[in-house]
Amino acid sequence: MTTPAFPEGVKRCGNGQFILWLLPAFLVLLIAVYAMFRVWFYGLNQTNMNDAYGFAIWIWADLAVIALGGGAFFSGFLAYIIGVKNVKNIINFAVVLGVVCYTSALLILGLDVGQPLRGWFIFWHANIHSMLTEVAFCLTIYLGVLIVEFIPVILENPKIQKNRFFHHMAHNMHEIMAVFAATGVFLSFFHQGSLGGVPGVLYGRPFAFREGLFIWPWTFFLFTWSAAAVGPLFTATMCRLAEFITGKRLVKDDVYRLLAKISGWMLLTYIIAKSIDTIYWATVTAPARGFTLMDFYSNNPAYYGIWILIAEILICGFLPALILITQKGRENKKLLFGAAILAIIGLCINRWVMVLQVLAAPLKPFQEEWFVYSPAWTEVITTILPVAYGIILISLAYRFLPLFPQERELNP
Amino acid sequence: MKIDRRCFLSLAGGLVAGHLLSPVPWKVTDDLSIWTQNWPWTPVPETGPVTWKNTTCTMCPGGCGIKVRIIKDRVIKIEGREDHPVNRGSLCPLGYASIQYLYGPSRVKSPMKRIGERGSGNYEPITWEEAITEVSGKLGDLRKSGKSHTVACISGSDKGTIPHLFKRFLEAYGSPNFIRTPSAKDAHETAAYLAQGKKAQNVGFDLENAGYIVSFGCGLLDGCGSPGYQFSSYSRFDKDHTLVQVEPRLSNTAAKAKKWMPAKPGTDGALALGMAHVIIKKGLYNRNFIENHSFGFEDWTDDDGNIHMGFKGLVKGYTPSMVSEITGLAAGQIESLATDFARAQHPVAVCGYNECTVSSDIDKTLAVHALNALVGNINQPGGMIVFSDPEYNLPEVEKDQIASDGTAKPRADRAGTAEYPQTRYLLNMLPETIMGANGNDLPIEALLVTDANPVYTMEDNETAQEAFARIPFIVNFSSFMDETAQFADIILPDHHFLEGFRDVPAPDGVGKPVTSLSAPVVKPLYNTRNTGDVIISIAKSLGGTIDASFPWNNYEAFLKQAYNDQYTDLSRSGYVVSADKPAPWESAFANERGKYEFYPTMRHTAGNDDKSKLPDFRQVDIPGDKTNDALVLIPYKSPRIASGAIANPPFMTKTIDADMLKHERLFIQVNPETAGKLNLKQGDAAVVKTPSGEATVLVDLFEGIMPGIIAMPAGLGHTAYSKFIAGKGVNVNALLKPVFDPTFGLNKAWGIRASLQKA
Amino acid sequence: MQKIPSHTKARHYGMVIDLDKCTGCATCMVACYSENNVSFRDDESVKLLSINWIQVYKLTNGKPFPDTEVCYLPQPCMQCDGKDFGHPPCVSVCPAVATDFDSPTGIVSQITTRCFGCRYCMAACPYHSRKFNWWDPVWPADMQNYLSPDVSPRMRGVIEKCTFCYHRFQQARQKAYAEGNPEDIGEDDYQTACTQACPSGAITFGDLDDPAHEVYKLKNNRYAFRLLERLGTNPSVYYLSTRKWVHRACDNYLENEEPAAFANKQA
Amino acid sequence: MSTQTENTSNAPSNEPSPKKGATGWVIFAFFVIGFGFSLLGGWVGFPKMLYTEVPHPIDFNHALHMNLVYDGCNSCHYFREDGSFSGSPTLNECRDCHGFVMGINENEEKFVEEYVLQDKEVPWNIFSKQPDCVYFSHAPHVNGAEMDCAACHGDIGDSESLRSYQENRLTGYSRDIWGWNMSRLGEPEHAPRMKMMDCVNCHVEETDSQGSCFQCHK
Repeated sequence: MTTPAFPEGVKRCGNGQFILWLLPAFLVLLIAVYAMFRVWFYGLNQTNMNDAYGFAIWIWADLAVIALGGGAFFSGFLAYIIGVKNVKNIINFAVVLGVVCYTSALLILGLDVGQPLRGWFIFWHANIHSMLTEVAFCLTIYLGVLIVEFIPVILENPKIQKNRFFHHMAHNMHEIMAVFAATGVFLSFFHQGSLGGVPGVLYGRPFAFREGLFIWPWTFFLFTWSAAAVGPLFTATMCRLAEFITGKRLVKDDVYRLLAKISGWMLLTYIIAKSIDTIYWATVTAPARGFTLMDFYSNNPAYYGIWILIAEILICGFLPALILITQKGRENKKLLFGAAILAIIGLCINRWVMVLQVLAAPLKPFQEEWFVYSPAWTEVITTILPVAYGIILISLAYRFLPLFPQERELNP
Repeated sequence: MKIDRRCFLSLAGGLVAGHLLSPVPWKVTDDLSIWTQNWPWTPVPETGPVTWKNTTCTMCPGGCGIKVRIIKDRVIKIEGREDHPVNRGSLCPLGYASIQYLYGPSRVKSPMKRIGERGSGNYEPITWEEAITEVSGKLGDLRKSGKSHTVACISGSDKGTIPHLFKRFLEAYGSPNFIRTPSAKDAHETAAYLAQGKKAQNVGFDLENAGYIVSFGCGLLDGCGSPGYQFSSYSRFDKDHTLVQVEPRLSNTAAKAKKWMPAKPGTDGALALGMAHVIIKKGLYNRNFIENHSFGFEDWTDDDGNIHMGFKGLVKGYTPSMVSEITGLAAGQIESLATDFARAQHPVAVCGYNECTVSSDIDKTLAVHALNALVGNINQPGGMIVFSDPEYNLPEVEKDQIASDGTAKPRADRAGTAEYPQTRYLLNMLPETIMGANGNDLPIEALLVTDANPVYTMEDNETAQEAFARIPFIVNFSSFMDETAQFADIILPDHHFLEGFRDVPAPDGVGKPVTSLSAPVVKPLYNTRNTGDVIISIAKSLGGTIDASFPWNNYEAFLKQAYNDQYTDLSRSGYVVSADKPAPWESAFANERGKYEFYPTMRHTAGNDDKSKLPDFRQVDIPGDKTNDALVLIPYKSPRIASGAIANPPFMTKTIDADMLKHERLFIQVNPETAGKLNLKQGDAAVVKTPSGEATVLVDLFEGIMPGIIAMPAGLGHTAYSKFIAGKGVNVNALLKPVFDPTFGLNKAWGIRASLQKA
Repeated sequence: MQKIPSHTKARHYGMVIDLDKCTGCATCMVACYSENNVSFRDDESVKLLSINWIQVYKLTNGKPFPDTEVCYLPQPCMQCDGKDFGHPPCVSVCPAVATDFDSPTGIVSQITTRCFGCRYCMAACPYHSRKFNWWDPVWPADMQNYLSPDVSPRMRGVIEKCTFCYHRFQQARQKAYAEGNPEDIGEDDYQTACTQACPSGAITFGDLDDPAHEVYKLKNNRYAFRLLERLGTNPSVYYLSTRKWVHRACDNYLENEEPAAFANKQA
Repeated sequence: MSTQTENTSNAPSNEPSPKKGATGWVIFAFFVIGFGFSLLGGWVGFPKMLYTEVPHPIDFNHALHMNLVYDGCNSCHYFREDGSFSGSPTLNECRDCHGFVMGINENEEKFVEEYVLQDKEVPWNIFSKQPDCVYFSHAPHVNGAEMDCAACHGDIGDSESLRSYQENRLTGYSRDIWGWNMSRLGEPEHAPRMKMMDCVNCHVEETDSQGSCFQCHK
């Protein structure tokens, strides 16, 4: 008689097992929330940041998480605007992942300001020239869009579907989803770019500074492009991870291959552009300010060596791109996901370098020392928070919502 | 009518919608942000009418004029006074930061009586009446038992009316033991006495008019002497001015000097003699002065017909090549330095006043004075100026029998005794004397401490502390809870200098006889009293001739009488300059011959030959074992660290560089070459060991220090005051040990042998 | 950058610091703390957590004893004009207009009550002139009594920095208004606390565009240079030194490049 | 997650259960009740909660004093030599006349006994008190722009009694700063309100520029 809570025709584990699975994540979440409140209550002295490292691991986490969450916008773009039908099989999952990433990013941003109660000044007293303002606006609005995209998925829960109002609402929202997706794509192109603009406009920081097009530094376009390239790969990888954990097949392999192919070509074009950008910067932009490339990659606490450039561009750029554009690479699941993971690492390195190495490099020749920073536990745990929170939200979504239209077919 | 879930949902919707259309969320958000902009725990400074008042800073013996910005009754800021003859607008960081002492946590807010162990800082507040009764009761008892001479006073200065009151009190009370803490003054006044014949003279250098300054290790720009005076003179230097700095470490002064001459430490005297050699050989000396106003330049015959070697004969042996060997400087460099010096307009050679090394090598000082005499630059514009303290217009002290007997007793510090007849104060000798006596027969039964912090500033600090611990009764007049105050049985806190009167004569090293007045600019914040008033009260309560010797109702009345008709000027403009010009050569020299004696005939010597009277160069054998302690530790002065009786206020500690202090650890400067041999790297923890003690420090590699020498800043390692200075770094005095000159008793040690090992 | 009010004369305040004169005594730092209500903590030895509006750096030529030379470099906020007089690196990045370029004076403002502590400006500033209040300031004992009402004390979580003692300009302007000549603000009427405090007379302050002011002459000195000038920040603080190694230590040069003052000459 | 329970039920029915619920009108009525409650609470109750009436230490009769002094407001509220403005008079200025009780009224008696004789400054409530970060100078406004006192402070000089002072419980500032009207629409009740935008609007009108941040902040 009672309406089932689970999506139609799929199997889910027992409640006990489900709770047990979530327990560690909840534990991490709990500690992270404690750390969050410490930071809010006592202030940013609870972190290891200092006047040289005003931006640190949190900003990196923001940039990385938003770029990876970019899978949502680019899949949306492919599914709703280009009309690549097959992508629809993973779009719901991409949206959930996007919601996780974007809410986490906003939360961390809220944590990262010295005066959280004045945080709304960024909207009310906005400085339209600031990349951060652009980020805040687009991020907030796009999160709104994502939630709108997420709602119909929630509404598809059988229990909610029973309500006629919600049933119709879900139906109608599906109809207009393309409009939202388009809005989201537009916003996303912008804020991914703005995030790239954040370091790119810093003309006082020759390591980050890039020349560009009108008001937009090249990093603006590179960040968008890289997010579009790697975001779907992240979605695919997470989906594969979900398959591994549930022990079920959730999407058909051709979906993975399709995403991999698109991403592969995106990645290839991105990494070529990135290489050109790096070469131009190393031979024109930086020398004009008295720096050579190696000034930024040597004579410092080991971890900022030239290897970082090799890792980012060659090993985590060209290599996965080449794997993904070849059919053989895509056919082999291990190669495909290996390449995807490399690309994800490459993206994270890029975001790390553009925030932390920028601040680590000394500028005044009389201060030869590189600035060293290691995050405090409060920073680390709150950076892990999105993972724990993601596990919980995705598990709940997977359990109660029809995220994968192909699941029933694949697991008869 | 049916009410179901949807009704409640609808109600909630209505509530939310209405809420959003009401001012509540918006106004609360706005007001919350305004709340964060004005957090109740963020202070809001009160506004009011602004006034500026002039007074004089007394944080160090520099005597700088200051102007104080006051809003209502709050002191907001201190700045240098442009129209003051000492500092002419310049002021050091301590002067600026002294405002923090006025309101700071280390103030003693009322008279205190010790209830805990010595040094524990456990005190209970008492009333002034109780405090004065207790002190005068104790002093009265000692006097009655015939022990009046066992009362001593340690003062940071012997200039001005407050030290004068103490001296007067001891005289009426019956004790010879007024002791000034050691400083560069000791050597200068002794040298001036030996060469020029007048006791207790002030020796200053007219840096504002000097054209060529050779500084023998004098921290002119490192905060020594009168920083305001020295900085303001330096600020007026142009390209025609030359400053040459002689010292083994690239100090701030050396960095700013036109030429830095890194002579081996302790060889300054030889360099001065070497310069004299060149000047005499080239005939560049002032003939008028040498021929008409000096004695002992050439060899001379005494009344008994004995021929004595003159100064010229002495320096004959100090050829540039020989001096080069001693100092490590190139012979050519020494020669050109001497030539440039002698040929320059207004050349002056300065030494001493390097607050951190209170070494008082009398030979070196005499040699440097002789250099000034050679070029005829004594009491001349831009030269070495010698002048007396202002004379006070006061009635004679009335003495009863006890007072006469007591003052006639030998001093506890042995100064002025047959042993050390030419020295006035020898605080460094006191610990030894106290430790040597048995418990029933202590040379000091009661000690008064004013403007001094000997428990911190004395070398061989541990012994000094043990000695102070043996003194049964210590009274301290400090405004602040310093190390010595923590040893006291009774603290009778003085006002902060912005709250009370006091005169400031003869600032250290200043080349003109300026006396300034420190006058209150704010009402006393706490239950403190001017030390002058307290001494008068104690004298009054002791009664008899002591009372009769203090016929004033309060300190202000005493001050007015002391300065007599000068007081009006002093209080109106804040300072008086007692003479426009220093004494001319004709009347300057008060010895038998009325001449500057290159051969100090009055010098009381251990040996009997000429060389022991003439300022010959004698290598000081600094403490320590040459083989085990291969390095030499020297203290250095930083303008960012107050190293005298007063510790750093928080603002100054905030300016200390990261290569000087890291949390509670102090950095020791080591030449990279030396460090390489010791296998030490930048930032390594290391243990420095000297015959006096050891400390854990961090290594700072500094190219600007002579290999083999290691240097530590003076003024850290405090244990008292407040958490803003206590427990930071190491007190370098605890690692040093004095070496007493056999004839003068002064400490001659400029450093100490040490070892440095990785911790 | 905002419009200059119709009745206001445009000035361009700047500073020239003679490094050959500076002794590194830190009086400027202390005078600044006192003038601007700068807070302090019991451990100030970690300089990246220590609030200093002007900081004196120690430079060495790196040569071994006895050829070693030391130079001290006091560094306030450079009050950069940035590109086209009005776009300093920090101003355009602030998301909430908490810092702006004050066109009538050329001074970069910092409004701590508007700031919400995102620290983007700190990342943008190559000089580390911007300091963050990691803690709530505390003035122990009765020290609150010395706080000046001219400069508002800051609270935890905001950026603060040197303002060229703007309140002194406000006072000078107020006095000029009271005397009926609002535009009559002379060189002596407005000087920063550090300029006044420098006991060696190493700092000069005034209107860089006014030929009657001392700084106008000094900035055109052959040996005048600016810190990290090649980044294009266009600072309003000039330095003077006749020593080449000091010039080299204050900006980045490729191996074959020479500082401008020494470009055509052996030095 | 290998064990799985069978999802026993079939597809959810598309038809909502035919059970009778509340009618649309009733639901709407609930909405209106909620809406009205919030609206009323927000506009009427909230200001009462947010602001609290702070009594004046003593009442002051401006009109009476204006009749006795020669130079209008300037007699007691004057410019100092450095161009700064004195604000409220201090005891020293009042003492000239009120050195002892003149017996004019209870307020005067209270003033002399509780403040003058005890040498205690009166903690006046300042209607126009701005946050600490605001730098306001009277000189440019009075001397430069030739504004009347009343232009900002209203007709307080003619008042016989001090008007009510309400303090914002969150911010600690006078209600006059925000303006008495909760919506900030329409005319102010007593004197021009003084939030930042109020200053800015006037500056834009009068000088064609809102000015830079530092013009009015410290």
